[in-house]
Amino acid sequence: MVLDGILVLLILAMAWRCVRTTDLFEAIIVFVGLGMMIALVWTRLQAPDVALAEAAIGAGLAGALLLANLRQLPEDSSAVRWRSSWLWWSLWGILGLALGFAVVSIQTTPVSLMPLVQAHLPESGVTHPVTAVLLNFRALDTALELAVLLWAWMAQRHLFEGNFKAFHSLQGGVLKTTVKMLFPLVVLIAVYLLWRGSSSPGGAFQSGAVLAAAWLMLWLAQLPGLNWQRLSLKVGLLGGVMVFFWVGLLGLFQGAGFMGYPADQAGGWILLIESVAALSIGLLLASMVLVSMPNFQEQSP
Amino acid sequence: MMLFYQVMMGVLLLCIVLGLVQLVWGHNSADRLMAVQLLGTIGVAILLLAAQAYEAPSLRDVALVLALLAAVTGVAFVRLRPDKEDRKP
Amino acid sequence: MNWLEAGLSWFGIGLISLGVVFFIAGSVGLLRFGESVNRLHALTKADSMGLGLVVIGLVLQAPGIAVGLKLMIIWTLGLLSASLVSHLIGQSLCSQRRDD
Amino acid sequence: MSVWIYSLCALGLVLIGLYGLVRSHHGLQQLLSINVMGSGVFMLLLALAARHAPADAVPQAARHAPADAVPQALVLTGIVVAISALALGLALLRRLASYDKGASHD
Repeated sequence: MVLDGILVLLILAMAWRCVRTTDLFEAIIVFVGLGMMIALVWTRLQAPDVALAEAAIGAGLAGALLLANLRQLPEDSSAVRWRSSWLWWSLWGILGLALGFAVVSIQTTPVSLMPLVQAHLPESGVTHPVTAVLLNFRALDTALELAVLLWAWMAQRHLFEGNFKAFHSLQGGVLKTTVKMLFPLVVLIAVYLLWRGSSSPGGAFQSGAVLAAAWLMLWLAQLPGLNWQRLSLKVGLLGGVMVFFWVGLLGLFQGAGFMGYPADQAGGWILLIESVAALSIGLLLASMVLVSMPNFQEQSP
Repeated sequence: MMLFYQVMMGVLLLCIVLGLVQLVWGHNSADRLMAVQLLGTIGVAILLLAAQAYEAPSLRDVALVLALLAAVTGVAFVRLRPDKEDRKP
Repeated sequence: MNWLEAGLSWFGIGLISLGVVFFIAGSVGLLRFGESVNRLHALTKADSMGLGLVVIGLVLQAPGIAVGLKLMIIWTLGLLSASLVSHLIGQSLCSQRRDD
Repeated sequence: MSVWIYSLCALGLVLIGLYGLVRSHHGLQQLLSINVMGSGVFMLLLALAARHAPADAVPQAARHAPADAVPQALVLTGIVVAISALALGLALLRRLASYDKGASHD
């Protein structure tokens, strides 16, 4: 109880500092710390799946992405600023009151889909409820989410401009040696998370994020990593969505409906989709972060 | 035993508050980077204690990923820090 | 057998408390030391000793071998990342000082 | 009880994010504010999901009444979409900045 209170105060203070400070580097570093604290909150709210994803994405990849872009952006930006007036503050207060009322009223009418999920869990092919929801009960949502990721990646590719500042130089080979040691371990952890996903927290998203972090690490150490011109890589980027929809169509022919699997084969199909989706998510996230990094053009002219 | 773990977690959270003070009033980017590194390590320790106290083994996986990604963040911050350092004599 | 387990449990409690003391010392040091390099020294103490003692204390109370091994992997990872990042921070501090 | 604390924290995060979105000086900080607001929304969803299992009684409650899985799956997809939106927003900002620079040189 006291712990919750301290954690909440800490988070609110960090969020305030993050939006209030005038130093952008400080804002980013506070944002990364905020991601770590929020991962703690998710574990406290009994959502370890989400905590895994937040620890990998919010506390890891987001920091690298923001910093890589901060160096390329000019100091002053043409952000539209509003002058603070009593009108703005009163609107803000009214919105706060309305949201507070909504939060209070939603608390008094508890609704849960959990009984429904648990009733159908045995026929989903996995034993972990969150994975069952993601890849069986609401599989179409997850497939479309992968498509959104792909779309954002394509849009970002077309927007990007090629003037980069180089990495800060380093002396000695400590970074390279350590990354060479860490890389197999990181890939092993990604596979482990994927494997755990069917019975306990873990799964394609978390595994993909950890894979992306592994490739990011290789890039930061300037070791030979992925070659973005390779055809197999492009297939890998598209693979998640494609396999997802093919398996979905297969369900249509077998009479289980689009995106439905027969109950006895569900486990195998889910494992296949999850492995390809994890690879795809990892590649997409890695390339989204790497596009904004120095030296990216060297390998993809 | 539960009480002991909770007290330890509370003390560690207070350490995070101290780290946050350093994060906000640090003198240069290296200080802030150290503070965020400390935050990550304390977060790992809290997660491990919580996994033991609440018998929730999946929290150890979260700790594993957090420890790993703290390293990636640290490397990224050193290699991509802003060019102009706030050079205070 | 019972007194052995009780002894291990108390030993674990002692180690965890000592680890937390290291964390406190590290954060206070981070706040109070004057030079960036000194602060780095405080940070590494908290990182390696604090986390290490907490992990060893928890290993003594771990429910099984696999959990103990996983805890040791986490500690190894923490040690590697702490030493790597402090080395890099040290380099960046040096290059800054050379530029000035 | 802790569900209440986190619901109020979610409310606070959304309001702080809105404040930052309107008042910050730089486009990058506005993107950060949007992400802070997003974290607030995720926190409210998860707090509602954990409502049936009070966090103070985790060891018992975690086995008998797990938190609702559907909002958790929603938030999981939401986090990945949020990072891709952040990446896209940063790319747009950089394009905008280079456009501004080109316009001032001409």
